Amino acid sequence: MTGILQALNDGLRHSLEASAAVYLLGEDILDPYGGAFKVVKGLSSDYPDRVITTPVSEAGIVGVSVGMALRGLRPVAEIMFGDFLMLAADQLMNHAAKFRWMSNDQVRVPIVVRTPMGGYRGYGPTHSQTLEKHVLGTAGLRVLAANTLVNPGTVLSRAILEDDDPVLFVEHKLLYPQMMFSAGSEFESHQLRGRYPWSILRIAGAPRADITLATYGYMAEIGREVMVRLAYEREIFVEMVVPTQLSPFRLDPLMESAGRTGRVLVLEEGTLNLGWGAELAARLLETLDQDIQFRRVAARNMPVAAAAKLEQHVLPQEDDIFSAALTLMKP
Amino acid sequence: MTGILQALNDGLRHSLEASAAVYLLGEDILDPYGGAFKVVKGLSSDYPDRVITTPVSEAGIVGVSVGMALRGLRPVAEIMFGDFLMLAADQLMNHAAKFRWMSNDQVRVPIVVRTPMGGYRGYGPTHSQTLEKHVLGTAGLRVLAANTLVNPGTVLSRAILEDDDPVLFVEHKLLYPQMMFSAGSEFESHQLRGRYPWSILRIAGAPRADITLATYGYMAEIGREVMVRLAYEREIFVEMVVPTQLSPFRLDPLMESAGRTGRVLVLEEGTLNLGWGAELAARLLETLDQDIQFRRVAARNMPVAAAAKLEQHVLPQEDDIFSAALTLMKP
Amino acid sequence: MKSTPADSFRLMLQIRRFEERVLELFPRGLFYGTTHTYIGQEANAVGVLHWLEESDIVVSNHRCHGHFLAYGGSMHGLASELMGRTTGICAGRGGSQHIQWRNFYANGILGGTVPLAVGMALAVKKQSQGSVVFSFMGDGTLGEGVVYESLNMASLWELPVFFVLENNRYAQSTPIKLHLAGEIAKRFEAFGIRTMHIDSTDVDLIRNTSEELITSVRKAAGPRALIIDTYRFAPHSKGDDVRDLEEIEQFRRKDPLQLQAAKLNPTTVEELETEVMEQVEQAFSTAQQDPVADAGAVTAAMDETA
Amino acid sequence: MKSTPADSFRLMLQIRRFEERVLELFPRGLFYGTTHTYIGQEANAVGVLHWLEESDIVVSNHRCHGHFLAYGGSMHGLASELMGRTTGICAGRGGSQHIQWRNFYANGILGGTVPLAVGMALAVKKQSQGSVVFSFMGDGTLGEGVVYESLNMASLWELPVFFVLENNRYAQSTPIKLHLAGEIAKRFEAFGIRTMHIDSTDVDLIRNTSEELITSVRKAAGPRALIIDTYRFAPHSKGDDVRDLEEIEQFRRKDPLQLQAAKLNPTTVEELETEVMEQVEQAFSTAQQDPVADAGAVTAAMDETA
Ligand SMILES: Cc1ncc(C[n+]2csc(CCOP(=O)(O)OP(=O)(O)O)c2C)c(N)n1
Ligand SMILES: Cc1ncc(C[n+]2csc(CCOP(=O)(O)OP(=O)(O)O)c2C)c(N)n1
Ligand SMILES: [Mg+2]
Ligand SMILES: [Mg+2]
Repeated sequence: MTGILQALNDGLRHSLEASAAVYLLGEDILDPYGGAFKVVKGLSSDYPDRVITTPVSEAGIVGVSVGMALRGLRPVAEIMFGDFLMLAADQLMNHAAKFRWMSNDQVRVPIVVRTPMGGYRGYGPTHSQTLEKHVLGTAGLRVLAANTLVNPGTVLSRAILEDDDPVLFVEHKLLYPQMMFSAGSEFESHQLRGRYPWSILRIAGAPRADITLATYGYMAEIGREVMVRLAYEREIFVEMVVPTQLSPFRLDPLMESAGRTGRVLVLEEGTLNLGWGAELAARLLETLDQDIQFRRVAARNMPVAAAAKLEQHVLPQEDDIFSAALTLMKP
Repeated sequence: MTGILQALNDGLRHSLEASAAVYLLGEDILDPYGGAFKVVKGLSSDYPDRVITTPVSEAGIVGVSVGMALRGLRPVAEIMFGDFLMLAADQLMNHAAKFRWMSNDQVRVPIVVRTPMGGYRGYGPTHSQTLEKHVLGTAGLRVLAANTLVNPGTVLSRAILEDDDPVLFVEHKLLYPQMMFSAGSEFESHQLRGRYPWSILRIAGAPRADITLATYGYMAEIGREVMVRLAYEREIFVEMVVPTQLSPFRLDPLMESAGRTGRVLVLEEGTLNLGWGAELAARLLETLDQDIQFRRVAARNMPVAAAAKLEQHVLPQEDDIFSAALTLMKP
Repeated sequence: MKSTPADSFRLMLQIRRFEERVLELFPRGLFYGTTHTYIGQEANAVGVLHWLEESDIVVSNHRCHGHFLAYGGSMHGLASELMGRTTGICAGRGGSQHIQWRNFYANGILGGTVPLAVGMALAVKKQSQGSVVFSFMGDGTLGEGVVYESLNMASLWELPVFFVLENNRYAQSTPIKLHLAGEIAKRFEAFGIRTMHIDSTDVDLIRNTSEELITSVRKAAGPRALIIDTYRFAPHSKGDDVRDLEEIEQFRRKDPLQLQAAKLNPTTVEELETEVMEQVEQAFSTAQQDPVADAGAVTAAMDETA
Repeated sequence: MKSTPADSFRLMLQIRRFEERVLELFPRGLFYGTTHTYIGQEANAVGVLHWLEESDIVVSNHRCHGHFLAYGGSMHGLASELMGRTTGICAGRGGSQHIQWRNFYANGILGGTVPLAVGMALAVKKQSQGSVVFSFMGDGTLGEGVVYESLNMASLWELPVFFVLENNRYAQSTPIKLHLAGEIAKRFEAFGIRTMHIDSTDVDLIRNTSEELITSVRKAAGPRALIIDTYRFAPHSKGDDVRDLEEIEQFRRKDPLQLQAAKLNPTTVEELETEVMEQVEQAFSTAQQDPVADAGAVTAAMDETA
């Protein structure tokens, strides 16, 4: 079984190996340190010319990457914490995402910006956020989120090697120590093909699902726990539908699942308002004729506190999801 | 009749007059130039010590404003074009919006950041955007949008003088030359009280509305035109519901209207995906029991082109809204 | 040396007449949007880009027409872009501030293009291409933080980038004394970047001064910067000028075109005037007859498939 | 002069023992999250903040414990904050990097606090308050663009801000030669800010060197900067140290506490050790018994009414 940290590291290594155009940039990414979360560990030793440690300059790092990409390279930038992404927001939105289209398709910007979002670690208000919702829906920028259901190393190397558009690749601090999911006897797992595959997870041998659980990234780990509890404690069967690509929004598998179950539970770690699931709601309302029960579980509308119990209060917990599912089942 | 530019200028002047704590900061805001869009014209002559022209440093301007606010002042920062807001995104999200809560409410950050969004002027991809959707749903940050239905000068001066939380105040380049709306004989207009009032607009003497038009800011101008066309050409009656506050999301008047009409048409100038209206969709799905027909009209998922016809293709037009309304009415 | 004094004059004149035409046509509704003309600053781009080699890269800013024409861009392509024609360099998508052609790039976000230039220089260095990246910016752009992030990396990694700082003494309406503290040259030197500073509108002097700096950059000696004190004669964009008329008049006495014309035979000057006026006419009239860019050729901002 | 050499020693010792306690308790699970200790750099905050007056303001960063204690913050309040107790300075909301108390402010976004400090200095100046704003940052933070936007405004507007650049020669794991080009002092001087640079861990020297600079700031002469070459003895945060052991050892020979202890009577040193150890014990044991911060006292991030 592969761990996620290793899978990501493998994905980067594979990319460096496969193409001389691939470069890694980021703060503190040289060995022996190997990056704050060790995702790039070992790579600077093996590719010293193509792993470039940078000053503490998030906007600059992304801007430099865009420049490299415009000149034929395929840079991968690491932003140490997702919380710092907003420092590079202008570079992402007004440069990376625009050059292709505004140049009348004369150029491409194949960069990947990797960054770990997320809390549950007590790092406090500026080191625990889930901020990707703020860049979703940007024309010209793809946003992916790693999860354990689809090898994130494979996804990452596809984004690096095959995708000619800029990609924000969202990781999660708590994903790193996880193992790749294997369905075992408890689950049935199903992947939809594509460069950035979807996963659909069901309890093995379960009847038709009652609820569609729409979630992504690390939240799928929590979602999985709750699926089991709901099945065994309440005989409520959940179908968890997990995209790898968050933006552009291509939500067909979710719409289909929602059509089957009639109930949608969205789970997100960011604050609730105008999160990824809101676009799902809009699409459901726009396109489905049938009645849909819909609930969201997400962070409370406040910063992520440092203290354990407070952080717990702010971020979504298993119990919140469990009760939301029960509410959804009420006639 | 007051023009919007004048109303905003009056609101700033009133604020400067009312409180010695009020300061204006921004690029090129001194007389005789008076700011790129002239909103601050005349104020530096009358309040030379409190109108401070800055270097071209958007992040710095917002950061300096946060610092001033933390020390008891009430700064108002102008970002010349809304397109440049992302340069200050970190200051808005990780500083302005967080200090109050993360200090355990020991401090407040009463800043107002004003900026004109919007296209229809041929300014091209980096000077025509509607980017506020990217900061909506930020805990601790209020986002307001000026419109002609509620005196934007009054709203602005309330934000400056009365609001102790950080406010992003969204203007629009095409709003400046508009006149304050007056209902005349054609419309019935209705305001909901509050610091940041809602407006509800109906065609005078119209029967029960068929459609709720949910929109804000400059789009309400276009919405109004379409209301008239729909009423006179098709006898379709629209109730336009316009919030001044976009975030935090307090959508009750919209939910009520939607409950009455059963049909919601969202109109936004930004790109469609995960725009303001998506949160409305989520709330509708979460809370309304009845069947709702829902459509959104927004910019296409691409940058705003410079060329007139291309820009027109990208940005929402009257006809798009008109046809969306017709679609909504289909049984 | 590629060009004679007459060549430089011709190029400056092309820029000048082109830009004058733009300002003249704007009120007539032939364009849409806005523009920032290069009138008065022609000697900078023409002088510096004299040393341009085929594989070199130019990263420009909002005031890009002059850079573009000096780079070798076509007047017709630019005129079409401004008029929103399908024949525009970016088929009307970009407009005045957002142009891209061969190794020429511009964007309307001040400062935002400077890290791009540094990244391009990194690509050049890593691929051992020996090209020089020319990065143009104005005095006002020194307000943007990302510029310093870029200078640091350029110097730290000894990248082949040549920073050209056109100090026209204003950021939009704001005189330099109200937006810039300290000395411009030191802003670059603080990052270990060798910098020269000249106050001149003489294209030959600018060309000669930049030669040695550009040669060092090309020899992989790391970044260099040239600060050129200059002046724009026209408004910041269209009609928004609040500068002192006497000040403008004074600087007009150092008009780079007049300086250069004085070095030439008056008949040559006259001939060049005629030649260039025709070219400009031709560019705009052709552009005006070109098809208007419309939704027909619109593509997606990206590959949307998942 | 407010303090004796023994006072400075005591304060440095408080910081040292407090921080050692933090590092010791971390693996025992008493805290949650992360921390950045000030061990080795104590002389900076203690030396510089010697000149602190009541209405002065301190703007700190991720490595804020030492600044906070030197500012006069309580060990108990800080220990409680780190342990997530209701008695924490911010009742557990902020944690190690985000503390706020009286005129002391910190945030965990590198560089982001520098414009805040400048804005505070602008408020001071406009309100004629005569206070000094102390703005602390590290060498690595010079990578952030907003720092330069801030230096420019501070200098342009002649604001009463004193920049203290603690150069501990590393940004996290990255040695300065890999993250910084040119010279640190010039980064400030480029903006017309008078700057001094010392390489010392002697608290008395730091105090004396900063006196004149701070006095000028207080006299409204505009911003000043002091660069202090220093070293941290402990890891960047908890266990993440990849520096050369010999290098650490070498710098340990210039331990500011030892330097200062050598100036004191050994009995005084011993007495102070006992006194401080007790204070630290007390702070942590009280904190540990304080109520755990939970959802009970949670308020909204803002007034949500429309
Ligand atoms: C990020 C950003 N902020 C502000 C502007 C608006 N703006 C356009 S040009 C300009 C002044 C630029 O001054 P300078 O860099 O000296 O160039 P110049 O116009 O003098 O050539 C400003 C403020 C912008 N385009 N981008
Ligand atoms: C904007 C931002 N980028 C990156 C980080 C992660 N980070 C925390 S401390 C640090 C190194 C800071 O170096 P320096 O400024 O020299 O301070 P020191 O830690 O040495 O005291 C980094 C990169 C951060 N907190 N904020
Ligand atoms: Mg200028
Ligand atoms: Mg350091």
